[in-house]
Amino acid sequence: MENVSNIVLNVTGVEKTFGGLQALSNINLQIEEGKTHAIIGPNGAGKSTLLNVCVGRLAPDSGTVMLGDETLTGKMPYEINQLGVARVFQTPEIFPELTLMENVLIPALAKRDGQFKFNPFKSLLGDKKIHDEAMSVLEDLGLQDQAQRNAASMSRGDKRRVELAMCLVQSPKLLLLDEPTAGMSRHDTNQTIEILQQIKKRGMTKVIIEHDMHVVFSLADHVSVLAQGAIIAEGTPEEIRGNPKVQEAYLGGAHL
Amino acid sequence: MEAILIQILNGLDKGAAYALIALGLTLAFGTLGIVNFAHGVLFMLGAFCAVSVNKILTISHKIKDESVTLFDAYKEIPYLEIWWGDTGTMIIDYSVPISIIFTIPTMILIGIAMERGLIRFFYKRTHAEQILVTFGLAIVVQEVIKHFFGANPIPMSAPEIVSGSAPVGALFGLSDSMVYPWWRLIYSLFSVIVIGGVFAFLQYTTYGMVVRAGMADRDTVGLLGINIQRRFTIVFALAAVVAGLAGAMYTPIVGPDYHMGMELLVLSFVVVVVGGMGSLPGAVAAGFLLGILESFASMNEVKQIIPGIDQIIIYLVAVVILLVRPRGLMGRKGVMED
Amino acid sequence: MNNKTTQKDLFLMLAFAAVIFAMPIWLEPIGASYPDLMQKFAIFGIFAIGFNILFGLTGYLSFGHAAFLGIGSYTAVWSFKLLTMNVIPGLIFGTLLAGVFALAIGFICLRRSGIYFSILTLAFAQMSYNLAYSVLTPITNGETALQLTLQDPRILDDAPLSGAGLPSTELFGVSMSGLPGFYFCAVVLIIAFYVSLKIFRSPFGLKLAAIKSNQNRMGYTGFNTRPYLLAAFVISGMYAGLAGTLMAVTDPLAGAERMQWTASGEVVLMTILGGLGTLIGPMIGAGLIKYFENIFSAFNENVLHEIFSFLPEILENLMVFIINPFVGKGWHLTLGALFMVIVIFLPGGIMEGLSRIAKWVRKDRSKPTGDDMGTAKSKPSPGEG
Amino acid sequence: MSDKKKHELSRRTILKTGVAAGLVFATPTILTRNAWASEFTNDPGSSKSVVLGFNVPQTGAYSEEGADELRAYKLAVEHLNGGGDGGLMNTMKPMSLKGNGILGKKVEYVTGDTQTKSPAARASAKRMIEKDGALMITGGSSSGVAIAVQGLCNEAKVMFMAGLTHSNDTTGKDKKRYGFRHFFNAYMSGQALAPILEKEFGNSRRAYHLTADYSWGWTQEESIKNATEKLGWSTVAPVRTPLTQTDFSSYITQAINSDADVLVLNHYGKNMNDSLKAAVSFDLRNKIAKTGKQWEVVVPLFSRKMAQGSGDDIKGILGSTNWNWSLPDAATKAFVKSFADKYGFPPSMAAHTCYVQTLLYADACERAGTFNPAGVIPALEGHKFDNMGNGPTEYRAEDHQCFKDVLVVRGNPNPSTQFDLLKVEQVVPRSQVEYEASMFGGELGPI
Repeated sequence: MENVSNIVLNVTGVEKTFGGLQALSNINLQIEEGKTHAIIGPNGAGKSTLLNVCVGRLAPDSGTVMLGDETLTGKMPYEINQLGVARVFQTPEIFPELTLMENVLIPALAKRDGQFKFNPFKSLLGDKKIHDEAMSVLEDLGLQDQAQRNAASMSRGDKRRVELAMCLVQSPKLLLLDEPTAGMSRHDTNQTIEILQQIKKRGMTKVIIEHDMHVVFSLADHVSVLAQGAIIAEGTPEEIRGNPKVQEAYLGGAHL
Repeated sequence: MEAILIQILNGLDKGAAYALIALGLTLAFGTLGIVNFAHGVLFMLGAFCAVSVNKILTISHKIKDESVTLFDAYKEIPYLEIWWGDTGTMIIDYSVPISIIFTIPTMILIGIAMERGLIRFFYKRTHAEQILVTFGLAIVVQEVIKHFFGANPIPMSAPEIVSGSAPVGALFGLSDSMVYPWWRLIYSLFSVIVIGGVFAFLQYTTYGMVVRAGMADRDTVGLLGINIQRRFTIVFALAAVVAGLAGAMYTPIVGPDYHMGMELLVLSFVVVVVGGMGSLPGAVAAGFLLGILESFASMNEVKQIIPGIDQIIIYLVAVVILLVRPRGLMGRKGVMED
Repeated sequence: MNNKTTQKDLFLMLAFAAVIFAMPIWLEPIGASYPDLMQKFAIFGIFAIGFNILFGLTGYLSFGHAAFLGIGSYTAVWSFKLLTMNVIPGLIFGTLLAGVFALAIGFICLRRSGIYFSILTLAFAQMSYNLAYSVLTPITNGETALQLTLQDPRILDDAPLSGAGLPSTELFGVSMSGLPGFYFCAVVLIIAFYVSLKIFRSPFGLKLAAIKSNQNRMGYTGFNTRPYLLAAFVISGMYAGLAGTLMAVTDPLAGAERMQWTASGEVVLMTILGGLGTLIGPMIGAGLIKYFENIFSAFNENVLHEIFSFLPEILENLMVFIINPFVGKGWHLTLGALFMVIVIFLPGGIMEGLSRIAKWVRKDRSKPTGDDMGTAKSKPSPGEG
Repeated sequence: MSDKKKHELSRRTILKTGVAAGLVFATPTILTRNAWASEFTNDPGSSKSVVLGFNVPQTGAYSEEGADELRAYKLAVEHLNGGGDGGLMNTMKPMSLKGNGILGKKVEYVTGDTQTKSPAARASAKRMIEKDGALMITGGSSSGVAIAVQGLCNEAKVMFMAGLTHSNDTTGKDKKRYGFRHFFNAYMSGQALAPILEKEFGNSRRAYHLTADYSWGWTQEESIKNATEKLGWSTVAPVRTPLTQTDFSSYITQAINSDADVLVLNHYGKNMNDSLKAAVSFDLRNKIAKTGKQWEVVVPLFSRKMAQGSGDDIKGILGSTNWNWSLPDAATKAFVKSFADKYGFPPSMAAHTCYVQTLLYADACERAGTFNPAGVIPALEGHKFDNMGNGPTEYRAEDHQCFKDVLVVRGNPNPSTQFDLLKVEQVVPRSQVEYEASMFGGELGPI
């Protein structure tokens, strides 16, 4: 425990039941700064529940979630975001009626203005700094040419990139990705992996929930395996690959 | 005690009307996901079915009245009376109950026409747009009715035999002065039967089962390969019939005019919300409950304590319910609870 | 790019002001250049522009905004009765009081969204209306409507000469009826439009549009949406209050009917008809509906016969027969039908129609998004959050 | 329709105003209302025609009354312009009308919808004054609306000839110099009904009032209360009901359970149809009250149209009315004939009062020789006339209220036709219903 200061997200003893169903039991997770941490597990293992507990959508029955020194449990999603947690959804959650530029401007404004700022007489167009900020993120993701395009008209892969841009513009302490390649073509998936690898180079801490082992093994530094609401194994991708317990419970002996 | 009992009775018939309208609204909302601002108009059309039947039955032979010299005045004797004598008179006397036979098929047709002609194009649109288009439709239908029937209320009467009041006071061993109009009792009873009929239909027929399944989970039912379109039409027609019957039978209580539906619609929406959007038993219970509450609030004793309470009680209840228990009295958890 | 848009906005503002001030000229050929109607255009324009800030930007459909209109009117008339016939205090008090009520009602209603929000606002509006009609009659004068009397104190004004009639509303000596009244409303309208334009172009406005687009996302993006919605609600409530005070300015009488939910429905119609979420659309919608209401409802058979007198008699009679149900006392029918047509075929309202025509005209050089009239780039669909 | 010269002038002013829009507030007095108008508002000048504004409810609860009023107005215009059989122009005395319009100018008219709402009615009247150049506004079937429009016309200095309005306030506390009312009022109803109520029901009755909650209802309640209490009756409870109420069962049951024995319905139109219906369905009329006396219902103001809306319920009920088509005098006969010839059925009392008002205005213009209200108003003030259906009538100068005989009527138990719904019980002479002009306060104000 000598490197406590390096732990970004600290989940301790989180329990959650729905009705009689134990969705999460005694979850403990430490995620180190700069690392990409993957959480894998079969359907219904509780991955999404865990993520929702982390972002404040669900309140755990017991246990705490800490971001650095801040307690996240009991906070609203917007408060948690303001503390530095950004999230990418399983199906892209963007602002379909707005342009890409506006999609990215909004989180940039959230970062700058906080959870509420009443500035109805300030000109947005006159604010060059924030436009530049947004544009540079769009450029990073190769979307600069489409900045004035309506988000609704983009392909699913591009929407995912927009959502990533929306998260990145906030330079969060922690980025949570819920199956970022779900439902994507092989091409789009590879593209996404590439982008995520780029981000990795920036040293951003990430938690990825993923099904696709290809994605997990190309990105993750560390893997936790969730089954029936409990963590059954933890380790580097290689360790997990070789862990018979994991193969039994989750992979069902399938090839890796 | 007597005052309380009589106010419960007073609330009963209005509650019955609320319940019937709210039932249809909920049915349409729960299965079709339609927020129908034209539902009040269906109630009004039902009432005008009764009016039309009465007008048809009393088509009269006109005899010039020679005693009036200033203009052509006529004495009117209904043909039915001329042809069938007392039997004809009796038929005319019973025109409101008889109109039910005519109201049901008419309302089915109107329901089908409305659903096929307009509503179905709005299943995928937002609630706001549904509200707006049905609001427009309501205005149009009202104006058409006004064009044909005029703006004034049309007096309608219950059959002679039930035109008086039931001595409920005497029945319960209370004061003789406590009476309650027969027709209002009949109306409450009738609404219970209609409500029972709707529930039985939903409970025991395959159609009903599909409808209930649809209310529980619309998307899945669509996937089952059931002809959901036709079911939707039938549900809408059913909602129309319920509203129409409620309207037709209401005519002897308050003379129908073209605007009567709109007045009840806003209240009925509130009733639906109080009962729980998408909950049929909730709509019925809330209808009766609010009817009775409103009746209590209009007692002079209550008004002296809280002036104006009779005017706002229903809305006040709705606001409180929405804030403390957004899914309504009987709404399922999670149904539009946001 | 930025400069260009700013220039465009400046041009839009100037054009808007010019069009509004020139109303007496260009409305004359269509018989709408009389002061009362032009005042109505301006007043309902303000109401609709304000309503659009809530409904158009955030997608929250309120059925209760007429209540704020009524509050504005009542406050202004009371100001005329108690303080002075000068319109400025009435204007300020009416707008502020409407804002206070909007804050209270909005605080409660905004705890819900979607149709629940609509019904909550409806409930509040109906409560205000019913109370104004019954127990609040000492304040509202009920059905008879609140009016000026000779006995009013008007403590800030000089005592009237005995035998003088009722004083009229004034702005530092200029009577506010007739044309000057219209110009006063027009100035207020232009300021109101300018404020709306600023809001549309501000980060605040963008956030409101984002709430409409995806409220869920807004939460995970770090915004507490409720204060934004409440701010929009209060702003639009104050616009409604302002419109209400102007109604009292041009005609110092306040009736409870203007609080009824059908009056709230009217502003919804205006906004939708013109183009939801567009800057200029609601103003157009308001103008059209008021024009129809005043001009169509005044048509009678004689007027129709006059119009079609160029036709052979049988055709003339036929035309009158066909059109008669839709005008005069039947103008509601026209309104309802027009409204259905718009919602069904042109959900973006007249503004969408215009941009479709514009696109069709210059289809060779079409651009992906070409709404230069300053829309919030939002199709008026996904409505409530 | 309106004068060319005025139009051009106004356009020039408008142009100027438009261009100098920014300066509007700096140049106060020049541009105030009617800066271009000549002697008086909407002076027809040398125009060949004049415009009258018929402002009636075409939508809403009173729209049937409104439609009948409009029929009467059209008939009046026809007669004024020399068309038709002339109607009351054949009987009216004294009469200066020549059947060539008014002062030789053809009469034209514009119509508007009051929606029975004060603001809408005022907007409509404003349009008539500002756009159509109407010289006189008339109409209305609700006192709230009449008072509101009368106020507006007074400010605009345009004549207002009230239609159906029965509140004491119209020519009482809200009277205006430019407003005139031919219709009777609530006080007269009370005075006319009192003796017959005493005769029929005795003088120790206990009355329960249900009152429409607005100007007219309040004054009628007060008038009936005062008149009956003078007989020795007592008033159990005056209960106000909102105008929007449709189901009166709660009110009726509370009345039945009170210790009253006469139900007074201060309701008009649909309100009255609904409340009476509730009373009848609770068997009130066949009941013995707690006082041991037979329950009775009184509807102080009712019309044939209302009786039609109530059907059988109204039979035998006492009330008062301004005029009924079945009156035997020659003037009534002439009017009914000319109305029924044109429309196929007899006119309502609302139609009668509106027709008469139009003729009276036209006649006053003829007598004054001008359309200027400064001349027309004095011509109407204190004017005495006869043979217009109500016997000798006087427009009292002090409050612009017509004084004439009042009819006490009863719902006809055996109607011979669908129009024969009111039976005239008694024609109460003018002297019995007269009162001091100062009684209801108010001030006419200057011309």
